[in-house]
Amino acid sequence: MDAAVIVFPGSNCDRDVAVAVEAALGRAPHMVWHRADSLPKVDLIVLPGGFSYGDYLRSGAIAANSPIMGRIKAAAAAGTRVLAICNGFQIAIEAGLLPGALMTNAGLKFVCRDVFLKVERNDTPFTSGYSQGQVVRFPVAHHQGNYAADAETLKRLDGDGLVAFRYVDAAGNATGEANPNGSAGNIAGVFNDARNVMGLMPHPERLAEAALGGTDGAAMFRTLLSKIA
Amino acid sequence: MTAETKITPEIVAEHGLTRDEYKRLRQIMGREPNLVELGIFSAMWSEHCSYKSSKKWLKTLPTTAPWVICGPGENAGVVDIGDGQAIIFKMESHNHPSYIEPYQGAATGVGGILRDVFTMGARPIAMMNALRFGDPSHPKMKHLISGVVSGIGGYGNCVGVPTVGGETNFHPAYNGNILVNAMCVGLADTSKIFYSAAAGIGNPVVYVGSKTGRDGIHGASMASAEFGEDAEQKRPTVQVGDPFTEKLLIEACLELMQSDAIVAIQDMGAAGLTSSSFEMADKGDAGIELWLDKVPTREIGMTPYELMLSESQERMLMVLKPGREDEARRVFEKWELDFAVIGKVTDTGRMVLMFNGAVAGDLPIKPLANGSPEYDRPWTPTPQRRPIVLPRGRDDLDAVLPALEKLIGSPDLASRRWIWEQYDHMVMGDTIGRPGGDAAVVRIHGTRKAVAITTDVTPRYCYADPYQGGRQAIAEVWRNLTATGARPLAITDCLNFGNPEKPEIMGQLVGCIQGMAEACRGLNFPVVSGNVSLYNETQGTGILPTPAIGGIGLIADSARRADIAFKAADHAIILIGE
Amino acid sequence: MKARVHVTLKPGVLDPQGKAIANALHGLGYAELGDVHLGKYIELDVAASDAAEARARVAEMCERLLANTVVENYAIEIAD
Amino acid sequence: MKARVHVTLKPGVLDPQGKAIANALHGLGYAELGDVHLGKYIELDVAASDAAEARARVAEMCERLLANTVVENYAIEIAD
Ligand SMILES: Nc1ncnc2c1ncn2[C@@H]1O[C@H](COP(=O)(O)OP(=O)(O)O)[C@@H](O)[C@H]1O
Repeated sequence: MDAAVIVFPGSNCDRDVAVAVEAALGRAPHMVWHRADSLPKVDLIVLPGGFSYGDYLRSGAIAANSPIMGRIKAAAAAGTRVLAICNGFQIAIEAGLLPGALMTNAGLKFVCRDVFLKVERNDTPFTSGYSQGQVVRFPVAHHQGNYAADAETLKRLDGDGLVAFRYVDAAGNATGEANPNGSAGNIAGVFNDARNVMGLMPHPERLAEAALGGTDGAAMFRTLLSKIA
Repeated sequence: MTAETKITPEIVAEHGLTRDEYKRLRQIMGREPNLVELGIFSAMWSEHCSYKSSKKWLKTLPTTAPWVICGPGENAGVVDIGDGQAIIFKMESHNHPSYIEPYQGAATGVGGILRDVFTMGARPIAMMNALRFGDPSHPKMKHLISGVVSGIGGYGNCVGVPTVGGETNFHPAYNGNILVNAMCVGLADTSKIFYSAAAGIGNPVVYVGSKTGRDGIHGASMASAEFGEDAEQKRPTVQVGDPFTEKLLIEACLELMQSDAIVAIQDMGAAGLTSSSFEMADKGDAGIELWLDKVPTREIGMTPYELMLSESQERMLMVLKPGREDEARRVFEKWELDFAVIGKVTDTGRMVLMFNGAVAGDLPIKPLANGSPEYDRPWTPTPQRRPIVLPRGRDDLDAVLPALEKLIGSPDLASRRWIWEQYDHMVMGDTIGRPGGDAAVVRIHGTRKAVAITTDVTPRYCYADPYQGGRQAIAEVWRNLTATGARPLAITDCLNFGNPEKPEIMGQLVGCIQGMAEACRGLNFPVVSGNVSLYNETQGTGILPTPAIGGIGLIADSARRADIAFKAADHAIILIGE
Repeated sequence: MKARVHVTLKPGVLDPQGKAIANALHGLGYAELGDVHLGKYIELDVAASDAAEARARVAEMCERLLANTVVENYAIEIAD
Repeated sequence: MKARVHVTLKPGVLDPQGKAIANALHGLGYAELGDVHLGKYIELDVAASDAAEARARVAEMCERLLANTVVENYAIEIAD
C-alpha cells in the first residue's frame, strides 16, 4: 500500500492528514505539489483540508482546475481510492469527481466543533472499520459545507446508497440541531458511483489519536491502508 | 503633494510632529527636509514606532532569565524549551483600525503578528486574542463584535494556524475605542533563528510578498492620534488583508530559511518600508540604498512618499548573502509571490532613496533612530479608591442563587463558545487543550512536550489600583499556566492606555508597569516582547487601563497535563490558597 | 474590452446569505422588503477582436471557473 | 419593484480575490485577460410608491448594511 497527499497553495491540513496516514501505514505518504508532472503510483490519494487559493471566488473552484486534477480523475476512473476531506471535498465536487455542491453554512459563520456522524454503510473501503449505523465523532471546521443538490440527485444518492455519513445527534438521530451547516438530508459525506471516491466535510484525521481527545477517525485510515487481497 | 512641496508649519502639524520635534529634525538633517523625509521622520517618531512616552518605564521590566534567548527589541521574544527548540512569541494591538473597519482591522492585526513571529524563523503554531468591547447594547457594538470575531477567524483559519483561546470583556469605557490584541506563538530551532540586523556591505536588499499599493498611508500616525469626530473621514487608510498570500509567504520564507541565504529579515509592519529598512540598518550599524522604482506596485504613479509609507500587507524585507538572489527568487516564484532586489547595504550610515535615477531622500540613520524623542511625561499616582462593594458574609441561599444566575448571565462571564467555534482551534493537529480551560495546551509536534498559552488582565482592577492590577494580571497568567501543569516561562504584553499626555493616564501606565515588574521579578517570569497602544480615547474619555498579558509555559510530558474537567463522581475537591 | 458577468443562484437553490440579509434588513425596520438574492459580479478586461469573440471566451471562463453551473447561472455583457 | 445593487471595491483597495481569479484564468491559458475584479450583486424586492422612493430606501440599506462604505462603492438600479 502507498498513499499520496496532494498539496495545493493554501492547503493547511496536509501535514495533519499525513500524520494520520503515517500512523496507519507505518511510513510517510508522498506529498505531491499541485504542479507535479505526474502522480506517484499509489493506492490512496488524499485531497486535504485547508483554504486552497484562499477559498477565493468559491471554495475549491480554483484548485479544481489545477493540472494535477486531470491525473487524479484518471486515477480515480481507474479505481484508485480518493479521500477528499473538507476543502478536499470542495475541490472534488468542483472538479466533478463527486455530485452536488457545497454552499455557505446556513448559519453564515465558520464553525469548528466536534459533531456526531452516522456511518450509512460499512461495506466500502472507507468505512469498513466501522459497524453499520455506528455513531462516530469527528470535528468540523468550515465555512462552506452546506451540501446541496437538486431533488433528483438527492433521491439518487439515497436510492443508490451513495451517502457516506450524515450529521446526527449522540443517539444517532439526524435532527436539525445536529446539522452544523444546513446540509440537505444532513449529508456530511458522499461516494461516487463506484465508491472508490469519498468526500466529507468533517475531519477524521483530527480525532485519530487519543491525545487529541478521540480515536474515531483512526479506523478510516487503518482500513483504507490495510492490505486487502 | 510632491517632493518639491514646501514644508509649511501646517504640513508639519499634519504629520503629527511637535515644534520641538521638527526643530530637532532640522538639526539632524542640517537642512529643511523634503516631504519624503518629513514623512519618514513622522512615522519613525510616532508613538507607535518610537515608544516615546513609554520607553522610560518599559526599561524597568525584567527581561532576562537563563532560558531567554532574545528579549524585547527584535520582532518577537525567544525562549529556550530544550532539545534545541525555541518558542518565539509576541502580542500586538490593532485597536484603531478595528474600530474603523472591524473585519479588516482585526484580520490585518492577525496577519501582522503572524509575520512578527515567522520573520524570526518560527513556524506559527498557535494564536490567541484579547478583546475588549463596549456595552453590548451600544448601537455600534454588535457590528464591531461580529466584524472583529469574523475577521480574526477569517484570517487565522485561512492561514491554518489554530486560534486556541483568548479573553473577551465588555465595559462602556470601550464604547468608542474597542481593543483588539492578537498574540502569536511559533516554534523554531535554536540554531535557525533569524534577526533583523543588516550586514555585509554590498549585500542585496530584497523585497518579497505582495505588491505595494496606497494602503494605510499614515496608518502609523493614525494609530497614535486620539480619535475625534473626524474618525470617519480617515476611512480610506484601512488596509485589506490577504490571508492566502500570507500563507504562501510563511511557506516561502520558511523554505528559504532552510538554506543559509538570508543575512537579515524583517516584516513590513506599521510604516512599511520606512520602519523595516531603518530598523535593519540601525541594528546592523549599516547604511542602505533603496531603489524605489524597483518596488513592485499594484497601482500606477506611486510616489517615493507613498512607497516609503504604504502599509500594504503581506510584505517582507530581507538582506541576502551575495549571489544568492536567484536561489531565493526561485523559492518565491514557486509560491507565486513577488520578488525584487530593491537596494543594497552600504557603509555610509545613511538611508539613500533613489527614484528613477534621482535622489528622493537622504537621511542619517543613527541620529534619526537615537534622536527619536523620549519623554518623561508627568504622572500622578492613581488615588486610592475605597472598594465599592464591601465583602460581607451571606449564607442565605435565597440570595445566592439569583446572584449566581445573574453572574452567569452577564456578558463578562457568559460562555465564549460562540467566539471560539468560529476559530479553527484544531488545525495542525496538536491542540490537546482546547479553548474552554484556563490555558490552551498545544503539543510541540513530534515530541512529548507541550506549551501552555494564556492571555489575561482584569481592567477594572487596574482602574481601581494600577499597581495591584498589574501585579494581579501577571499572577493570574502564572496561575492559568500552572493549572495545566506547565512551568511558566515568559510573557509578552500589550499595554493599552489612554492619552499619556494626561498625568492621571500616565500614572495608570506607570502604576501598572510597576506592579507587573514586581510580580515578574518575584516569579522569575520575564517579559520578552510586547507592544504599547496609547491614545485609546474618544472625545476625551479614556479606556480602562488594560495591560493585556500573554504568557507561555512548558509542559515536559504532555501525557501528564491537567485540565479543568471534573473526571468522576466521588473524587475529592480541594481548594488551595487563601 | 470590458466584460461584466453576473453569477446568480439558480431558482430553487437555497440562498442562506440572501435570506440572512433580508432578515437583517427586516430587523432594521425595512418592512417593505421582500426577497433578497445575493450573487457575484465580476468585471474582466479582455482583449478580443470583437464583442462576439469576447463573449465566447468569457462564456468559456464562466463554464470552466467563474460559475458553478450545478447551482449557478451566469449572464455576460460586453461593453465596447 | 426590483432593485439591483452592485457593490464593488473602491479603486485602489486590494482585491485579493480578483487577483487570484486572474491568475487562475491565466493558468488556464487565457492570455488575453487583463485585470479581474470581484464584487457583489444583490437583487431586492421592495414595495415603494415610486422609483425615487425605492432608490432612496435602498441607498439607505446600502449605507447601513449592504455595502461596507469604508472600502466599497455601491450602485443602484431600479426596475419595476
Ligand atoms: N476572544 C477569544 N478568542 C478565543 N477564545 C476565547 C476568547 N475569549 C475567551 N476565550 C476562551 O473562552 C474560555 C473562557 O474565557 P474566560 O471567561 O476569559 O476564562 P477565564 O475567566 O477562566 O479566564 C477560555 O478558554 C478562553 O480561552
